[in-house]
This record gives sequence, C-alpha cells and structure tokens, in this order.
Amino acid sequence: MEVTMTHYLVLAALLFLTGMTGFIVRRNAIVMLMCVELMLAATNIVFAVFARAHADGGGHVFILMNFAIAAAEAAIGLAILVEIYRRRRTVNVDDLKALME
Amino acid sequence: METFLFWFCGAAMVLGGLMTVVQRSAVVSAVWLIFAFVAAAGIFALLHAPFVAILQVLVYAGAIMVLFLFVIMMLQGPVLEGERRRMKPALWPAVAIPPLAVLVLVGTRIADHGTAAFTTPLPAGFGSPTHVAELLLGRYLLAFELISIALLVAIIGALAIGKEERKLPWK
Amino acid sequence: MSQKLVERLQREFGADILATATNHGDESVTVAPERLRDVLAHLRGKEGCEQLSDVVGVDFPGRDRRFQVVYLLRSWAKNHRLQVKVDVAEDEAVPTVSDLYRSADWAEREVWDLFGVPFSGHPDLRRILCHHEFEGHALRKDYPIEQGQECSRPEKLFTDADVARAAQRATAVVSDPGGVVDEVHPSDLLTVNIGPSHPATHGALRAELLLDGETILEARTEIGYIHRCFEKEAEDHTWAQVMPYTDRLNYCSAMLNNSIYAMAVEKLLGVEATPRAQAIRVIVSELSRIIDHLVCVCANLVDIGALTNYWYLYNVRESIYESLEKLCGSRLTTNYARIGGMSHDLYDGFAAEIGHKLDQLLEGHSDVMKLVARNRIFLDRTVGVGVIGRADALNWGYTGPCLRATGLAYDLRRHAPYSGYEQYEFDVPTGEQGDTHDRIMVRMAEIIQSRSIVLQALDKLPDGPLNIDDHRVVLPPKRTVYDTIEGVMNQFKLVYEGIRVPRGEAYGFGEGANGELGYWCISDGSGRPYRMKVRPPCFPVFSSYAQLVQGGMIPDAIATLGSLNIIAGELDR
Amino acid sequence: MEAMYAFFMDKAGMGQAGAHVTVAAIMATLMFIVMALCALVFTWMERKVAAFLQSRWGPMRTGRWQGWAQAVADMLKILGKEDIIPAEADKALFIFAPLLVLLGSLLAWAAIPWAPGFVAADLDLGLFYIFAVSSMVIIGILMAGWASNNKWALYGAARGAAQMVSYEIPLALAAIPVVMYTGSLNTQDIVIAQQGGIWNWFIFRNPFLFVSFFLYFVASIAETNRGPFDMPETESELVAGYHTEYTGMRFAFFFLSEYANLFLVSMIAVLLFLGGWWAPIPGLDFLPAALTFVIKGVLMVFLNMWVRWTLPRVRVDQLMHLCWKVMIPAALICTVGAGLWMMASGAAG
Repeated sequence: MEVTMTHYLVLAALLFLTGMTGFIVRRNAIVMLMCVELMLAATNIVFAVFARAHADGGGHVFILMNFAIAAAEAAIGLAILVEIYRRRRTVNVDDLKALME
Repeated sequence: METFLFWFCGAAMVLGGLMTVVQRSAVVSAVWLIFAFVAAAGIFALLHAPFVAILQVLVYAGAIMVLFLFVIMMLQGPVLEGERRRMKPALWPAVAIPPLAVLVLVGTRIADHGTAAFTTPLPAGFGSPTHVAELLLGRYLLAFELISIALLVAIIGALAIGKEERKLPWK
Repeated sequence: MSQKLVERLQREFGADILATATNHGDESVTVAPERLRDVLAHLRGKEGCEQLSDVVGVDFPGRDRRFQVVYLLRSWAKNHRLQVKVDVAEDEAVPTVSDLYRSADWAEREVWDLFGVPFSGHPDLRRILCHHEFEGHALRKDYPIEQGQECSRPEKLFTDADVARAAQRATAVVSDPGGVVDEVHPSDLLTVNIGPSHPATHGALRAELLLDGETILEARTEIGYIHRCFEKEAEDHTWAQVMPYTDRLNYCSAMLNNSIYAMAVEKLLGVEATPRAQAIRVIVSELSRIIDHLVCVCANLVDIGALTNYWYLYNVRESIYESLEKLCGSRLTTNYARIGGMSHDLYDGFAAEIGHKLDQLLEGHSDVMKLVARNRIFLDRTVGVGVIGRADALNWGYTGPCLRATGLAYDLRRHAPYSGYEQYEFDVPTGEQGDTHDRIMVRMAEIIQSRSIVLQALDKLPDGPLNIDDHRVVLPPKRTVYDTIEGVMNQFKLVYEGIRVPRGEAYGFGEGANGELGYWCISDGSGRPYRMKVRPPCFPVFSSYAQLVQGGMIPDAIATLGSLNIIAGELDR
Repeated sequence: MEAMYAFFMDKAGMGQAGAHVTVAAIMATLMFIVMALCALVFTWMERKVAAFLQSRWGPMRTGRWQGWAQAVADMLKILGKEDIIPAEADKALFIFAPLLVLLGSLLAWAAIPWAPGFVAADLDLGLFYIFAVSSMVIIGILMAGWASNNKWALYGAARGAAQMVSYEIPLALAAIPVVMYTGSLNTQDIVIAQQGGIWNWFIFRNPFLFVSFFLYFVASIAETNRGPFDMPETESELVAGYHTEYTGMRFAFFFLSEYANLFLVSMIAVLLFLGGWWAPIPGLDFLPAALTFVIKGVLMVFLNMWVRWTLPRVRVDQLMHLCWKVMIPAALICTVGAGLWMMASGAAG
C-alpha cells in the first residue's frame, strides 16, 4: 500500500490523541508537561505534511517556531515546577489542588 | 522502502507515545518519549524535511529531554513513586470516548473519500538548511523574530523563576 | 623557663596545685579535677599555652584515684611546655576542656573510649578508636589483652534528626529575614560516604558528607577502622620488641618513628645515643621525611587529577627505598633504630648512592614544580581551599607542615633540637594562609631542606662507636655471645626480660614528617612499658577535617584531605 | 560506495531498497569493527603515551613488541568478567544505557568522510547530524547514572549531563565559521574546500578560525569527558562516576564509546580545521587519502592524551564558569569576527 498524506495525518492525530489522553490522565506535572511536548510534536508532523503537500517550506519555518516554543515551554514549565516543588514538596497536581483550596 | 520506513517509524512513534503515557515511573516515561521523538525524526525525514528531522533530535533528544531527565532526577523522592492514585474507573469512558470518537470520524471519512496522495512535485533542495534559512530570513522574517523573542522571554522567565539560587554562607 | 612557669602557677593557684614534678626535663603540675579548667584557662590566657598537644590517660589500678589524665600543653610563642595532671577515681568525671582547646575534643574522646574516664560537659562523648558496639575499655589494666569482641554494625553518622536539623539551619540561612520562607527540605539533602573505602582516602578512614548539590553543608568523620590497639600491645612486649610496631604506625616514614621511639626510651633511661648513631638517625629520618612528603604531595596531586607528577616523584622515592632496603632489609617496615643506637651501621657507599639519588630528587622536584607551580588549574583548585588560620590551627593541635602552612615557623627541630639538629643549617619554610596550596608548597620546600640536611649529615658523619657502651641496654656483640657465658647471659636477659628501664615517665618527641610525633612512656621498672602513648601528628589534624571542608564542594574536600596527609596507621594506632 | 551500490543492484540482482539495506548493513558492521579496533589501539596508545610522559615503560610483555597485545588481553578479561546488575537498579534502563551510549558514537561515525567518496552516510547535513546523534550519549550517561541507583553514579551523571549539554554549545559554535566558509554542512564538501596545502586549511585561513580551532579542541575534550574535564568519572572524587556499578561487557561498552568518541572528535577537528584527507603540501599526497586522514586523527588523539596526562582536573563549578563565561562568548566573537573577515576579504558570496 502506498503511503499517502492521509497516513501521515492519521499518524499525527494518533500521536496528538495519545498526548492529550496522557495530559488528562496523568497526575504527575512533569509527565503532563511531557505529554504537551508529545502534542506539539504531533502538530509539527502536520506542518511537515502540509509543507510537503504544497511544496512550501513555510511549514518548516513554523516547525522551527514550534521547537522554540516547545523549548521555552519546557524551560519555563520545569522552572515553575521546581519552584513549586520547593515550596509544596510535590508535583502531583491533585495534591497541589488540595493545597490551594 | 518508504512504505516500510513509514510503518516502522510510525509504529515506533505511537508505541513511544503510548508508553510515555502508560509508564508509572517518570524516568521511564521520559526515555520512551525520547524514543518517540527519534522516531518522529524519522517521519520528518520521510516527509522531505531533513533539516527539521535533525533539529528534532538535536533539540528534543539532546536538550529538552535532558532538561526533563535532569529535573526528574533532581526532584527524586516523590516523583520516583510514580502515580499513587489511579483514576476512578467511572471516569475512564469520559477520557476514552473523545479520542475514540475522533478516530471513528476520521476512519469513516477515509472510508468515504479514500486517501489523498501527495501531488505537488518538490523543488530540488526542499527542506535543506539553505531552503529553510532563505525562507526564515526572507518571507518569514517576522516568525524568525518571534522565535528570538519567545526564546528571550523564556530565558528571562526561567532566570526570574529560578534566580533564587541558594547560596549557603556557612563559612 | 618552665620552672618559672610552675612557680608562677603556684603563686596564682596556691594550694590548688597539689604537686609538681620534673621528669626528665618535663615539668608537670597536678591539680584537682574541679580546678582543672581554671588552671588551663589561665595557662591559655596568661601564659601563652596556645596548644594542647594531647591528653593521655593512665590507669593505676592500685591507687585510690585510679586514673590519671595528663594534659600536654605547649606554647609556640614562648616555646615552653607543661604537663598538667589530674587524678580521678573510677566513674569520677573530669570537666571537659574541649571548649578551651578544640584538640581536646577527640583527645578526650580517646581517653573515654580506652579508659572509661567520663568528661563532663563534653559535647559528643562517643567512642572514637574502638567500635561503637565495643564493651569495656581496652586500655584499662583489667581488660585482658586477648579478649576480642566481634562488632559488625556500621555507625550512621548523620541520623534523620541531624539531617532535619541541618535542613532547618539551611532554611534559616537562605530565607530572607521576615520575608519569603525558602524551605530547604531534608529530602533535598544527600549524605555520601567518603570512605572507608574510597579512592581518595588512601587508607581506611571515613567522612560522611551532608550535601546540598555539590556543596558540603556538614561533614562528620569516623576513624578507628584499623585500630589495633598498639598501646595495649606495647604493654605486652618488651621495650625492644615495640620497635617493629612503631614501623607500622606511619608506613610512609617508618624510620622517623623508629628514631623517635628509641629517643623516647633513651630519655627515660637517661642515656643519649652516640654522635654517630644520632647522625645516622638524622640521615634516615630526613630521608623518611622526604619520602613521606613525596607520598603526600603525589597522592594529593593525583587526587586533584594531575597524575603525571606522581611518577616524577615516585620514581625517586622508589630509588631511595632501594637504598633503605639495602640498609635495613625492607622498604616500609624498617625496624632500623635500636634503643641506645642503631641495629647496624651504614653500608659502604651509602653516602655516594644517596647523594646521587638526591640529585635525581632535585630533578623530579623541579619537573613537578614546573608542571604545577604556575598552573592555573592547579592554583584554582588549591588556593583558598581548606583554609585554616594560625590561631585555629594551634587550637586544633596542628603541628608540622600543616601548621607551618599557616605561616608559623614552628619546627621542633629548631625549637627543641634533638639528635644534634642544632648543628645543621636549614630553613623552616612557611606558607601564608594555610590553604591546600600552602600545605603542598611547604612540603615541597621542606623536601629541599631535608635533602640539604641529609647531605650535611653525610658530610660530617662522625666516626666512633655506633651504640652506647651499656650492656643493660644494648645487645652484646655476636662474637661475645658465641664466645663467653657472660655474653650469652646478657643476650638472654635482654631478650627475654627486656631492658630494665627504671621507674618513671618521660615524653620523648620529635618532628615527625607530619608534625609532632611523641611517645609518652611510663615504666614500672619491669622489662615492659607500663603505659605507652603515641601522639600521632595527624590525629588532631584530622579532627579538624569536618570543619575544614564545610561550605566547600566535594572536589575541595578531596583536595583538602590529601593535603593534610592523614596516615590511617598512626591515626587509628 | 557507488560501486558497491552498482554491484548489489546489478550483479546481485537486488532492488534499489535491497542494495541500500545491504550497503548500510555492510557499512555499519565495518564501522563497528573499525570502532572496536580503534578502542583497542587507543587503549594501548593511551598507556604508551601516558608511560612516555611519565618516564616509564607502560605495557611491555603481552605480545612481545611493546606490549601491543595488552589491550586485547584486557578486552578479553573484561568480556570474561561477571556481569553484575545491582539488585536495586532499574534493570531495563541499566541494560539499555550502555547500548545507547555506544549507539550515539556509532551513529556519529557514519558521517565521517574517510576519503573522497568514501563515507557511510553521505548526508548534506553531515556535520549537523554528527552533533545531533552524539547528543544521545548524554542521555545514555544520564540513564546509566540514574539506573545504577548509586549516589556516586547519580552525581557523575548529573555532572556529565550538565557538562556535555553546556560544552555542546561552544563545540558547535566553533564549527560555524568553517561552515560559513564552506557554505555547506556536508562533511565531504568541508574537506574539499580545504584542498591544496596547509595554507588552505581552515585553521590558517584567518585568526578567528585559529582561535576557533582551540575552542573546538577544548570543548571536544569536555565532550569526551576526558581529563582535565573528566567530571562524570573523577576517579578520586566520585569513585567511577556514572559507571561505578557497571562491570564486564556493559562497562566495556562505555569504555569503547569513550575511545570511539575520542577518535570521532579528533577526526572532526581534522576535517573541520586540519584539511581532512589532504596532505599538508600538495606534492606529498602519495599516501592514500584515508591514511592521511587517519594519521592526522591519531595525531589529534595524541594531543588529547598529552593534555589529559599533563593537566590537573578542574573543579565542577570552574568547568561551568569556563564554558559559559569564557568559551561561549569567545566562540561568538570568533563567529562574528570570521564573518566580518570574510566580508572584508571578499570571500563571502
């Protein structure tokens, strides 16, 4: 079977849904951040697919932008998590919620 | 060849993603995520985006995930325990239904309309660093600037949050 | 000089000075336990006794007040020394002086460990040389020497409560006063063990570090891993039989241990070695000092990561060892000195051989200096690392190169000359700020001085007899033993009963490679020591290690440990 | 390479895909063998170089001549050792970590241009690819340290990760001026651009490139975790750092990877700055290109060993200071400076 655009898009969708499910299901804030990275990777694949489909490198530029965003998100997210951990001694979102109430 | 690589990388990527979500230990999750990212780099390569593929490895596997692993190891104790509580079984359908629904919708759509192949022929040097660089510093200069601003903001933000480095003047 | 000091003390304290005595040139005063602190405070404050060299316990089971605790005090500025004695009954406490002299901390723990004399007010009165599960007190006369005990459980130096306390203190330090509380949680802190088997300890000793990241918040040390109770063993052997044991105290400079031990016993006997024996002792002692310094500097440089220097210096050390082996039959456990002389004379050609080897030494020395002296990485790693000031160093009981690194030119060879050191010309190198760099450089400079002393001594090596002419001390020549009945009897008596050292006590000391090495000997007139106490130079030095590394990083702790030259053999005895 | 493709496609009757896979498999095997050989040769060489610098002999007995078989004997010994996995270790990660470290080095080796046209993976992004895949080594080290469940190993891994992530930046920045000159990331193109004698080598093209070379050299020592920057191992501090708990075969993988990386960074230095396979003077090119390349690489390895056995180890905070406050600014200045120089000298297109 020849690999078509749809195949790639479905793959991206699968990855995105996996990430999304993980984000909802997991309670560990670090793992949740990793799930966000997974979702971002899925969007990157979609960008690459359409760049390929339209023979337009613009998609690649936006992937680069996404990389920057992912890196920034990871850096700030993890910095916040470390700070939260220092104060609350947990990165479990349930516990954090309980502490806030 | 391309078909084989697609199925291989795709399967690896989805497996990596699933294991990331399923594994209880954060470190193991992170390692599976790296696996997924490397597989994703393969997908990028198949999509004629070599520059992006290598950046994917360099940035994600080489830098972002090292940061993740670092933080996980720093915050050892509670993170190591993994998830303590399971989600209430009653909520499982609520989580599972939307993705399944999406998949079913996509499935019917494909069944109805078939698959769409890539049609546009690619120019030579598509996706090479030169190509991307020309776009980045030409048509998408704004995006380029936004990237730099985003990174700058991230640096400043991370510094501001983490600046209270603990100096212990014991002596 | 000290005589006057005793008079002044008597004027000051009157009847509280219960007794005074002079033993082989050492003044001592006896005070009641309750006045001990006052006397020591006075001596420290008014009489310039900055240093408490050691605390010695003695057990006299027959006496009313069974235990005697002796404080060996020393003044650097006025160059005098004094012994303060306290007699206590069993279970009677002695007030601690660990707040006056920091060196008393471990020294008192040792007396408590081995004699069971409690010190009231001591902050941390635990066993130190024996295992924490050990029962009884090993150096009491009623503890049978052959009774072994099996102790297996390791000691945790930091309990959870200690970690919590450290975390609390850290929290107080890092939080703004009245502002945000930045809590340091106990789980942020990590303890690691440096030793007892770690590549950088070079011997079985242990330091547990409490770390926040790479920063050392607190350190605690534990010693005693190779404690074999040399002092108890000595009481079971004749005076001459103790000699080989002294080799094993400091295996890097066994010759020095031999010589100083022989000197101490000679002091108690009231005899002095012949000029030739003295000169030979100086030669082998200085060679030992060179070797000891080479070992220390090499090991320290290896710990810092500069491996190559090791060979430049160790090759020379090895070749000097070859000569020593030729001289006395073995490299490390030399057993060369004898009470009243030496076991035998130098071999022919020794001087030329050593002279040649000392030239090689210069070569290796200058190679190493070229590699490290101006090396930026080396300086970054050592300057300002493990700093200890002069007053602190004296207070902790530092002697030798570690003390001289702080800038105090205090050398027993200069300040209390023995074995004819006064006839040799040598400098006393000093450092400036007492950091790791200074300690290394002082040792490097001392190597050159020792070399010059060896050459001078070889140059003017006096002729004459090697051993003193006293058949009560020195074994008769083999010819006499084979040929005459008197000779056989003499040999028999000396070997089986030992040298009859007259009753009395003496503190014989000298400048060991790493500082003041002293033997406190008490004889009851039999052929065996009644009490033998070694004052190992690195014992007080290592007691300060925990303070020295606090606030530094793991690599600093390693660099500092190497520069202190801790020899587990004499540390644990 | 072309000939190999042609052979498998035409003579052996394979399809294009089959030929690709076969050639890739052959090259991978070849690379692995060469890598293992390199590790053997370099362990022997390291001993001899260290011995030479330390005025001693080093191995002299095994295999008669200069103890050449010592490395082989050692390797056999290591392989024969009991494989111990600590009871409390994270087994899967513990087993996987050395493989990942080795994989990182092996993948990077693929893009080394040994001779004109002879490169396992002739990628347009060759240099970029090398930097990317060698970052896998960091993850392997982190995993090893974590999985060992040992405090020393964790310290080693944390130090190693911090060090390697940091030094990757000056390493890559130092290569940028070269890429600017060549206008390509292809490793072959970079070498070809330096054709024609020592004065055409990039190291001597302009002063900024000269400085870049030394920045690259220092950063590469840090990347390979060798002294004076052997923070992750620091025998005298962290016992053995991240591989404290490893024995036998798994330890051999780390060992192999260290020497593979050592040769890798040396060869990259050669291809970036020292003219790749070109002989120093055009007339001297009677040696086969690959041999010239390897000789230069070995000389760089010797330089690396020389430094290792001469300098003391820096402290971990001084290491970070050196990277962020000295080397990265210097590398940035060199990049800008080299660009300006190019513009001024009209070399820029």
